[in-house]
Amino acid sequence: MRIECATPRHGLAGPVRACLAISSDDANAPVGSATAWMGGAGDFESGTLPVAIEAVGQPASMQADGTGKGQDFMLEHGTLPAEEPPIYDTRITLNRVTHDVLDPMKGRPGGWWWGAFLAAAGALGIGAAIVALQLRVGLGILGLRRPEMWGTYIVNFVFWVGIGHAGTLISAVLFLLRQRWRTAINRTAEAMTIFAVICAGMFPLLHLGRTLLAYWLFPYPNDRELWVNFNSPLVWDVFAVSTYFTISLLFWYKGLIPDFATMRDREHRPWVKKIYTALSLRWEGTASGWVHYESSYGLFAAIATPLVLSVHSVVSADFAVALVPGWHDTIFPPYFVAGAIFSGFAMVVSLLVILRKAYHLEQYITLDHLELMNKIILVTSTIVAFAYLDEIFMAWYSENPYEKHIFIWLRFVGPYAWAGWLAVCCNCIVPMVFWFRRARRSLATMFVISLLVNVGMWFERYVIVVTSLAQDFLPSNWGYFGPTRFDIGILIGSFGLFFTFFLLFVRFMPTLAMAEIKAILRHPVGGQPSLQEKSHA
Amino acid sequence: MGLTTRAWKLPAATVAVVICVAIIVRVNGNTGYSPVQPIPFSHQLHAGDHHIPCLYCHAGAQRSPEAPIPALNVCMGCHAVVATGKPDIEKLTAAYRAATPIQWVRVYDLPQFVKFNHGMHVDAGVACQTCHGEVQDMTRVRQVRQFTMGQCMDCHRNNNYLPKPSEKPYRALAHYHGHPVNAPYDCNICHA
Amino acid sequence: MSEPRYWATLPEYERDPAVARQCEEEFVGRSSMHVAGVGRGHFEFGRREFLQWSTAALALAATACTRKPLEKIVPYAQQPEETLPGVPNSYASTCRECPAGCGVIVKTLDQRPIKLEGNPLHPLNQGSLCARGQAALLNLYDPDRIAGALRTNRGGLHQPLGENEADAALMDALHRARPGGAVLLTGTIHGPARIQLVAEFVSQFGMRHVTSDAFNPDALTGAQRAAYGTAVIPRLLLDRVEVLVTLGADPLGTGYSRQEWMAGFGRQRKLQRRDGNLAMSRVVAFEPMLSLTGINADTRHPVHPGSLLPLALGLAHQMVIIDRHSSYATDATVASALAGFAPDIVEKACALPRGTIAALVAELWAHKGRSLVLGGDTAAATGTELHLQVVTSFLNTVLENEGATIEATASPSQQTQGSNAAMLQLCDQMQQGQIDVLMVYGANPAYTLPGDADFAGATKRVGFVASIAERLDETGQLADVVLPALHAMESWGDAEPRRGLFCLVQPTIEPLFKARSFEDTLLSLMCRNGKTAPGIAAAPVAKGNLAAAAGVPPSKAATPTTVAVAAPAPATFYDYLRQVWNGQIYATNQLAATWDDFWTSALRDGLFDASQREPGPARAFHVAALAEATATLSQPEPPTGLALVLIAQPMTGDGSCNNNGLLLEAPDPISKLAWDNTLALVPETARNLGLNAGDVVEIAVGQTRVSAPVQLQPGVHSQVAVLGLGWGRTSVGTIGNNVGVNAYPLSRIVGSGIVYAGAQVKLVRMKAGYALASTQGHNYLDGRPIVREELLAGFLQALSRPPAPPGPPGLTLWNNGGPTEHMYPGYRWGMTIDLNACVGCQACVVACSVENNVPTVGKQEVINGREMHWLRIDRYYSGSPDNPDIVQQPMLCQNCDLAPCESVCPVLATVHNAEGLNLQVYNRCVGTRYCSNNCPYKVRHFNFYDYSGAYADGRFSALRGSPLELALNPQVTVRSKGVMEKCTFCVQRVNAAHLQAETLGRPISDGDIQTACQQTCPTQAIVFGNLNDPQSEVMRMRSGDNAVRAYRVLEHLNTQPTVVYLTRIRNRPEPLESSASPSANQPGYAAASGPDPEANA
Amino acid sequence: MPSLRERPTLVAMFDDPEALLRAATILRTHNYAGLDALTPYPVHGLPEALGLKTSWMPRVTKTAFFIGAGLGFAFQVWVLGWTWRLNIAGKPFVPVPALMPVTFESGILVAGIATFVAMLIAVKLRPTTHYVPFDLALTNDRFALLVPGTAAEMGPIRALLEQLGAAEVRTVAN
Repeated sequence: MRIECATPRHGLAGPVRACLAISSDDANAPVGSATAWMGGAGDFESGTLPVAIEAVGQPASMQADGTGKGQDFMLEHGTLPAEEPPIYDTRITLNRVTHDVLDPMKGRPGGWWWGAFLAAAGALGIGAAIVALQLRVGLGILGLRRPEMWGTYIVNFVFWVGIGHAGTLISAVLFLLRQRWRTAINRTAEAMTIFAVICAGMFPLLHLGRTLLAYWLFPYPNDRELWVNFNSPLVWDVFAVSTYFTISLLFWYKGLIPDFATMRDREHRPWVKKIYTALSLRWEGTASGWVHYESSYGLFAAIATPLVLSVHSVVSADFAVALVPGWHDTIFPPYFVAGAIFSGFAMVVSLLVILRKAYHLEQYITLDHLELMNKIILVTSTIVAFAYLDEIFMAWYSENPYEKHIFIWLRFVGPYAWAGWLAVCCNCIVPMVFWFRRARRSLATMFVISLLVNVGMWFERYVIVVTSLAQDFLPSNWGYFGPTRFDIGILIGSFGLFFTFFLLFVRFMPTLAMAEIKAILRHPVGGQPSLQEKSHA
Repeated sequence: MGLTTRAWKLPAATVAVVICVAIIVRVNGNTGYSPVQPIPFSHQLHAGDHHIPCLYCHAGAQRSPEAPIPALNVCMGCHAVVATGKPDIEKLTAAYRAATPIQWVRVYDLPQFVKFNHGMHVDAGVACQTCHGEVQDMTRVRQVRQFTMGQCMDCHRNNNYLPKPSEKPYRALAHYHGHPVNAPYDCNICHA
Repeated sequence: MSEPRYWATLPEYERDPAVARQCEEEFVGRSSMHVAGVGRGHFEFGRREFLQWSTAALALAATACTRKPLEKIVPYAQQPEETLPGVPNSYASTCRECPAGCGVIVKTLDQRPIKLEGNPLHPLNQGSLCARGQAALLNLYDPDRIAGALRTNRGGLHQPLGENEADAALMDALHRARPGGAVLLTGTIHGPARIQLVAEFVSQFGMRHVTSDAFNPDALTGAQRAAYGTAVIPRLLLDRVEVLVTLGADPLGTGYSRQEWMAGFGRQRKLQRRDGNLAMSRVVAFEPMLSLTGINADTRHPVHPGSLLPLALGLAHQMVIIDRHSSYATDATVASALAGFAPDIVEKACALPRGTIAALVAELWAHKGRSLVLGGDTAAATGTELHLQVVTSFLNTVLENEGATIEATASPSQQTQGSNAAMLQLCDQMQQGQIDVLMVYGANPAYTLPGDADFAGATKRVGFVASIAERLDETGQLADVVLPALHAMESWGDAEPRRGLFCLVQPTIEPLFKARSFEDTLLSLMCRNGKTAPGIAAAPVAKGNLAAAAGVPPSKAATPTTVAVAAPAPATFYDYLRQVWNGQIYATNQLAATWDDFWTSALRDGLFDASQREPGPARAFHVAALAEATATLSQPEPPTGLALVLIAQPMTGDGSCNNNGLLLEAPDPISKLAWDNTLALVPETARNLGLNAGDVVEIAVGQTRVSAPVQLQPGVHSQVAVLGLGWGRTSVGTIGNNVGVNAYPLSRIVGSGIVYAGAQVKLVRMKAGYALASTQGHNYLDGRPIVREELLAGFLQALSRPPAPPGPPGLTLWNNGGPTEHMYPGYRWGMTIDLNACVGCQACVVACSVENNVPTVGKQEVINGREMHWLRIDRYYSGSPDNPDIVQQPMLCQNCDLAPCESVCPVLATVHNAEGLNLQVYNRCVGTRYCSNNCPYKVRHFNFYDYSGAYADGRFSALRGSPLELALNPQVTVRSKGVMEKCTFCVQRVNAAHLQAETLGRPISDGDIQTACQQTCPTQAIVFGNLNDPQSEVMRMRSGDNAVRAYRVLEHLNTQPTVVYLTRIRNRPEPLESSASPSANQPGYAAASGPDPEANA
Repeated sequence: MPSLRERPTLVAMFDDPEALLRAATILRTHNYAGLDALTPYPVHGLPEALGLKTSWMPRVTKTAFFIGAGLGFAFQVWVLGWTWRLNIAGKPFVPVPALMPVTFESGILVAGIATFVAMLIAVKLRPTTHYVPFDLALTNDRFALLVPGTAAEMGPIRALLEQLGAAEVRTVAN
């Protein structure tokens, strides 16, 4: 490896800032492999490595399109390409980041926090009570019936898994796609993933007739010498969701380690300090440690990306593998993944709009960031709309009476038309408002739309799960699913669980990835800004 | 520096204890169970010393899914004249005269969803001792084997009753590792 | 032969009230284990447990802390020779759920009946059994049966009464009665011993015997007397009928010998070679309601009840006057009688298409001697039903059916003997205070009589009313004393359903409750009276166990009372029965066998058949009867207004067995509604009246008002409202009380008869939104090729054409070995179902439930869509709702070779076995329910609650801790909460056949395994067998002429079911209205298919 | 890799990452080896400036993925095709397409866990309840350059570092 240290060509005043563009094979292997997963775009030849240390603000020396020649793939923790606008206000100092993120956690929580927490815990209590009742008397308390043996539990499962996807997408896919603005939202989004996957993972277990035997779904050595059926998409689910949860948790925790170290070093209460000391795992911040840390971060991003795509594909296989008209559909995996991104981003927007206000994080979670997210919502909305149209077209074009009955008649004309049209309105029509820039940048608008999107996506799953089962092949079997109050209560309970976790998270953990933000802060030319004090001054 | 030992040890010890308990409970099954019976009937004396065949008393085992405990009249077949003076035999005789059945304590137990058929196994030449242990050496019957599905399966796979060449195989031959076996391992054989 | 003495080993069993309490405790303790999902949590009343029944509860309570649940094994003290614990024994007996007298085989395990099956040797039911017979097991174990005599004080305080006190009270009343003032009212009784006993009893006490059932054949017997001179119940030979015309009659659903008739009907419905040509019978129904016969008819015409008689006369007119058939064409009396009923007038009045009558007559005449015209039943009971019966008798005589397909001289039926006239006369006498003592047995006039009869009021003027019944019924509520009776499976008895066919009833279980049989009660009263029955005193008095069999504990029997001091020891009916059979049957039939051999063989077979199978000679028709029938009748006129038609329904019949969850939950074959009777209106009429499904209307006939929910029933005549009888019991038991509405009060007394049909009715809408429990979601096929139907002519054409070339082979992902890895080299089980033969009687549904411990779930759960029937009968309409064509399809697990349920089960709870069976392993199931979702036939059922126990609804078959638990089949696992279950092709029977075959050292032969549904099917529409054996019935049925008919449901899904259906052939000249036919595999899709117009909200 | 607590080390504190980077680069050109730094975030270019080797993490992940996937596939084949061959829906005993999801997921699971554990090992992370950092600000906004050396070398280096803009230079002697 050759390192070239160049003095500024243009003799700028002030300290020299270095920009290293590295494209060594070793250093970029994770990124390279990750990009290969994304479609084989990157093919990194090993070779000697030109290292250029150049002055900041020299446009000509940078690859403007960011794709060229395998360079510049580890920009996560590098300085910005000169032509890109800074992600954050250039006046923000390192110390201020620490303060801005950690100060809201100091002292007693405010009234809003307690109010929200009690509401969430109350909802969770409702859910827990219903679960207890259900375990005692049976699943009969729900609206399930023959033919609709799956109902709101599976709807909730798919819904929450979908919500969970946004976090991984933001932390992994946007990382691989070099979207630096993700640093503003990735911590919250990842936390959301964890909690959403917990909510999601609960439902397949609760919806078992014999929940206490749920461990039979895992292939563990047993005295029956009987394993599991690897043909079943439910076993795939077990593997996919548990892998997803594990990887997401590790990824999230990994990101938290340096921030826990920061918190450890700022904490004075001894027992709290002990906790953060334990959580930060003796993190020192050595440059050699950062090398491994960053490398494994990229590797996690690289494995999480195909994982996140596979998880929702597997979830969609629960349906697509079955022969039920309305489920048996090859479009399901991409359709489900797009829907998951759609609803997940909507959920992130809903949460961030509140969080940035409550924690005064407007400087970090800027309108620009939210607008970018709204654009993604808009894109995925059109994908979802395309999937709807595709389903309807295929049903019509195939002349299959069973498919036509479900996709056209039942969902849009028959007894479930209300749900079908609700999903279409919320998922395909309402997000079209985001074609207007003003709407994308209006907090109130995006908040309302993001909520509607999630309502719509819940009902989209309702339409998929419930209507397809309602009127399948033999007319004698047909039935109509009506959720009972327990069905609704358990949904409320799952939101309670989610928000209970989330509120605890914002209270005890850094809501922004401090180290990552610091790494891409762009200081104004001319040294440290004057408006901020140094922490040790 | 580093980890205080206690922080690791406590959870580790807990996990270990849980695993041990689970293993003991699971592996043990009910083996060793040997309840006191209302009349201290000794298999050692009858089946061991006197060489009375099992099926002499448990005759139903050949024809019935169950291996019925003999009725009192079977006992009295001998004990009307044999050892009549012993207190336990007097108890037996009194029960027989009063037509009051003896309430034996069950040793071997299978759940309701397991439909084990004694007749089939006796027919196939499986010795009673295969499952029940060396009963002829027991003064009080004791469970010696676990009755788990894995145990059944092992036997069905490894110790098959193979039909004699002259016999026609009556049941569809299942295949296990390419070898035809006669002891079936279809689920419905035990779980109907 | 079974004698109850074996029960001496468990003397305390039913007598100890503590047992019931312990059962309750046991249930509580075990149910928590259910929740924990521990496999041992199933309450097992299994092969082992029965012997410890009395001790297990105690043991559990005593050992709550021990490591293992302590259980006891209680062997016999003295083991009976014929029994072996765990090995079932079967006994032949006779069913007494209705008076039809079908033979049954009672399968007992460890001395308790667990299943009833038809006796294949019995000439009536020929091995089949109806739904009510199948459900009889639950009547035996019904916990609401009375446990001893009661002093009821006319509906006031019920207090237990010693048997002797009850006997004494009754005896006292009988002694004090005026001559002729004591009446014994019974339902139909036949059987030589029982008849003789009743006769002796009646004569000894100077009583009068009145026979009355819920439905009495007054019209039939009256017409027989008028037409042929003697009042007999004719025997119908439906197995010889090629053209069947019904005028309001429902021989399959409610006929007095419906099992016999269904068997014959089914035989003729199957496609068969007749003189070298493929043929089947033709059925034409004219009826105001939709009956079981009607839904099986090839051609059906909704007709107002008042038009049935003119229609019959129109047929006669066409046949005799116009077509000049038979010698009656020249008979002047006939000519004048039929003059006013020219077919065109009749057709106009009945709103029938022109030419209907002429065409039908031509068909009938072409099949003379092989046809049958049936009229009558309650739907025709407008007051002129006797005339209708006369005219149909005339038609049958003209068609030379008399003596060919209908006979009354050789061995006429004795299956229905009651009389409305006699009953109503008795009511009058009661009202006038002429009756001092009324003993009621086997009848429930307080429930079944019309409101006008005011039976309750009449009993107030009777000095002493005694009811002898299994339960405290409506009549018992009005009585002074209720004496318990025994179920047929607990008592000795006999039956003679047709002359010369002697059947035995033998006990198969010790009486569950402290009770004695009706016959023993009569004997006991006679003995108490100081006189014994002739010849009985000499009979050896049974000791001990036999006394117990009669329900008289020896200690009690010896208790001296003021009356009983001088009484000799009571003889039992068992001795009496042997005596009578010896004297009347054995002695008169000049048999070579000894008496003991004769008796043993009769007991083994359940019957001694001295009847004549061939019909006797034809009787001469008295034409004066025809003249009389038309004397009061004017020109037919179109009906006006809305007429009420009360009908009996196939599942519940007269309502006597209504405390039976199986019967109440098995849906009505026509409406597919369970747990209710409804006012059925055709949708258009309902619309005109402003009524919707689920509206509750007040039905007013005269001064009587009854409220019932409305149901929209296609096919009902537009001017008719139909209501089922036999519901709304108020005193039958906890399960059946207040289920449905009692329609009997809406019937009216006209003259000496009861009118069930034709009354003008006013409907007033009371409220809406009554939830009806329908087991079928949608009633139309919407063009889906699920039930295939074809016209006979079209089918014959198709048969002559070369078969269509097979389509392209299906593509599969699994080419790497694929299905070839799974050969089924030995046996391979499958089923063939002939849709032509299936009449939809639901016997299979109930049989399946009994055999496989399928729980009943109660009305609310049926509404919730959770009924558990492993086998159901799908019924679809096609064509106009005014008169739809109807097809039915038994739908059960198709045991697909490529079963979609199996690939999705995560825990391998459902897999294939080496014989092609799709297994369901309950104890492995964790309840993901994915299998049900992926089942295109939706034949999998989930235990949403602990259905096999009891839950809050109270209508579940509250098994635990009640005697109902004894009805469970220990050979089939009882499923716990949260477990999926489905039809297993009666895998326990397959296993049993394997055991038997291996024991005998031979392969399983065809017919060794009969599934429960197949076994009980009266028409043999269902056949199960080995698909690897081309000679097996199941394969022969789907080959040959039927190969073209064979199809699998949803074949395009490539699930490869092993159940094959045979296309329903409709024997009708006109084209079909439905579009579902094999020629159109993917018929045009009806995009506008909405929810049913008659969907029950 | 030098550690603050193993050898006598000179610690130069910087307020500015650029100064740190420049100091490191220059020290490297002066052939100082074993340099390390303590930073609150990964300063871009620093590993190269310090002469640190690239991470061996990718090899762990790659290997672990293939081991995991291989074991997952083999396990499924063993379960369905070997231990107990059950006829499931008439499919082949080893339905290869149906085994792919679990194969993939087990690969990912093993790869992820292995990567995480490898990172813990490589960075020497482990849970502890007591830890005294060198300087509290090093996880916030200060940067330290660690220069190992003997006592004799300390003087010149210290001077050089101060010249290169270190705000403070300390010696850690242990």
